[in-house]
Amino acid sequence: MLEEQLIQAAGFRNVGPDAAPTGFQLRVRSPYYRGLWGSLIERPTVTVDGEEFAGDDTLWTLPTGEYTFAELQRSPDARWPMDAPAVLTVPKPGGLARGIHEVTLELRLRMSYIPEELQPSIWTATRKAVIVR
Amino acid sequence: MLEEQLIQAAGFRNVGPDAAPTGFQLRVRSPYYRGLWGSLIERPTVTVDGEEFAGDDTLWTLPTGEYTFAELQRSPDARWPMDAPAVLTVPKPGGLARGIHEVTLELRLRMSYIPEELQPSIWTATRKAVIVR
Amino acid sequence: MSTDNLPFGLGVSLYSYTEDLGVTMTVEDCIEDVADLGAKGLEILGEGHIADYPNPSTAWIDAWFARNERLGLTPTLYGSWIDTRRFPGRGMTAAEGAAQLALDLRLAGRLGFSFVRPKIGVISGDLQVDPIWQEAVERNLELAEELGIVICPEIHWPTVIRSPVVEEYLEFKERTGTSQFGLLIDTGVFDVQRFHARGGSASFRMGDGGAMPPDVPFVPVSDLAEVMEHTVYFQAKFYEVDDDLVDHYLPWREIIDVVVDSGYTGWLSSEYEGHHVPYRAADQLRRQHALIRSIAAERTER
Amino acid sequence: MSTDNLPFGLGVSLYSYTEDLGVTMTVEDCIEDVADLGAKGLEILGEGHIADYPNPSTAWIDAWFARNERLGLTPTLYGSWIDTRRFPGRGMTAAEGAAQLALDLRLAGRLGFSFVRPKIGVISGDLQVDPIWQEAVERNLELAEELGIVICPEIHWPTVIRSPVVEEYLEFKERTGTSQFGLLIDTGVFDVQRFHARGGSASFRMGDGGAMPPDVPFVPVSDLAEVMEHTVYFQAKFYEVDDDLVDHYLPWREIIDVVVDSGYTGWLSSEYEGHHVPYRAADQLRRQHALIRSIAAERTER
Ligand SMILES: [Mn+2]
Ligand SMILES: [Mn+2]
Repeated sequence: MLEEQLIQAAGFRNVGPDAAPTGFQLRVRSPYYRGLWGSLIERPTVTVDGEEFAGDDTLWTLPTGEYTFAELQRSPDARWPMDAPAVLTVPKPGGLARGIHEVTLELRLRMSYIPEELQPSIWTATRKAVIVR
Repeated sequence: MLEEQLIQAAGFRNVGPDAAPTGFQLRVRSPYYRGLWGSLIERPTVTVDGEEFAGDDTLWTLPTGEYTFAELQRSPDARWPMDAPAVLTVPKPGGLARGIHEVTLELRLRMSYIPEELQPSIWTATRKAVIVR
Repeated sequence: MSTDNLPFGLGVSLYSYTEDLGVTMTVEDCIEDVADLGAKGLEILGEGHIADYPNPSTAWIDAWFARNERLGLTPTLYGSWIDTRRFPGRGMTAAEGAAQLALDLRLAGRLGFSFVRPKIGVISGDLQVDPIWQEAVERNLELAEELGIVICPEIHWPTVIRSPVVEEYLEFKERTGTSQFGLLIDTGVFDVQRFHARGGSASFRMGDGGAMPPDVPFVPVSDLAEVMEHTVYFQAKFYEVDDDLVDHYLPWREIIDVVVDSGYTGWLSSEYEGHHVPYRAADQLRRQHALIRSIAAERTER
Repeated sequence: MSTDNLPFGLGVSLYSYTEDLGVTMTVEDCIEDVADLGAKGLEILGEGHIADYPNPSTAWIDAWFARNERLGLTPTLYGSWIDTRRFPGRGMTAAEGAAQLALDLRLAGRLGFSFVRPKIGVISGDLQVDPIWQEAVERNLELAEELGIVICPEIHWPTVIRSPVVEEYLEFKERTGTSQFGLLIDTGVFDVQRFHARGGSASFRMGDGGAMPPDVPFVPVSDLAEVMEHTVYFQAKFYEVDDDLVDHYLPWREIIDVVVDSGYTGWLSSEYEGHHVPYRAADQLRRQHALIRSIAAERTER
């Protein structure tokens, strides 16, 4: 099962070589009540301890594959199902320090059945998450 | 998965012939942090809308079998594991009326590693539960 | 008692369990709960509840049928989407819309469903549906007939019964003369007061532009009588039944009177949409079904 | 960073996830979480976490090994019970106690564990253990040796390090001369202030007689140095690490100093026992491991 809050405790970690991390990852539960085509995902904003990371550079790992944001937009078959977390990989040379960080995610999904002026749908979630190692 | 509260929404129902129910059942999650031998279970008290039902007459359905309270006490191998609910069948001619009932369970388990004068361990749980049909 | 002597079928949509799904319950747990609470009809969202949609494994499909058989559940409606904004920078063609609907119809047919609800994209603030819908549906009427499926768009507040959208649907039905098309009424249109849902795992807003959703009045139940002949399915949307088994938001006695008096014998499929709190759906669904069964029993007695 | 250059092994007991287990997480989910947070050692409760205890299926056992292999986890300690009150109306014989312990040793051995902690029944208000324990353990020393398992009763508050119970254990060890027996220290004995846990799915009381648990003072960490030579395992009991990565209840720097200075290279296995709230264990375990790793890193640097 996934954790109730969107940003999961599991999966928050640095990536890249131990001596020189290239960024960090976070695992996100879908807030939506169905799975959806990856091209309906819009740019997310990830903020860690006040530092904002633009969605263009965020890599998406979904059960169907790994995608840059541009690839996700163009994909004919990428899917984010309800029962699998998306892994967002955010570039940040050096990674994050060991300890507790305040992480905020603005997740944006485009829905076809809601008037355009009320879109995208935006979920904002914040949690304290731990870099253990 | 089981519901967090001990008395589950699922499994609360009348038993016996539709025209003349003989009692009702409730499904209970174990509050303990391990599975245990059935003979370590002591008499429970079930109360519905103020009416108290004595534990001697309550039938226990566990993954290992069905037991009267006396059988449970004598059983060499009955077990209540953490991951399966116990079903308690309580005799009550006519059953319970359709609608919402206040159900209270006092569950008693005997622990060997706690001084006798502090035993049994007693968990009390109350919920509103629904007889649907 | 536990015989199902109701004038209609009583079902549950797995949408009800949204706050629990993947968090405290698996899809399988939800289906078990639907059976445990005594419902006979099982509604799902194709994109929500089918593992590896749109290509479930044969093992998943076998388990689906075996479980429904064991639990005495009948697949009712399969909710689908025609995501007209799926391609950034351009709209969806009618052919693409038809292909999406065909995919879902085939999958629904394979799983034994009798109804498919395509949720169609809109093109205006007053919720006019994308004009590709007519061709997308029309191209699939033959397939729907082969599969024994009725396609039924959902009348969901703020779209109401007396609306241009419903007129468009009824004109389509008349023009094509098809019996594979009808209306799905979501009972949320009959709210007697607005419910303000609490909870949820994140704060939510619709867009950054500060636009406000349309303010549409709710609908008298008498409007329902006018479209009963075209209505093939009900989503029994509800929010809260209180500790005295009273629903302060939906006029169930009135709704059931119109439904049963019209001779409707189809499904009422519960859609819980109250506070976004785990475990609340299972309890509230039981309350709503106890309430609906009580009302049906009153009608029988009078 | 992600290399594990610690002077001891860092593990997690699945007991930590008690509020989640069966409710928001399966046993498998918990084990995945232990690996995700970077621990290498996996502790379980035999009666809590083995499906169909005491007879797990071979499929369960195969999956256990395959998962641990995939996740890089080493089985550490298997918690067992000698339930001396199991037979209503009479005590347990030493033979019955030995049989229970043998059952758990065999199962622990089959699953690759190196330590078994039997929790032994008590016979008095001051927690004197049932005298059958000596024979029950002694009869199993040979089996433990065959299986490569060390049997280690747990020193758990309100039993403290300087106590008749610990003396009894150390006399047993000396008398038998066995190397299959040692002490497990639960760090809860070193609490610097009491933690009052909130939450839980039911109200709880111990007995109807109004008896009060013994009021025993906590233990200075200096007492630990005296028994380090007999200590084979630590349960790193904790309650709360705050948002500044500070534990106000347990003196981790002092504990780790004694542990590492003594030359101990065994396991520290985390036991979260704070507020009884789902999801809290996963977060708190990460905080505690970050704290312990920080302290170990400070020691390396100084
Ligand atoms: Mn609906
Ligand atoms: Mn312990």
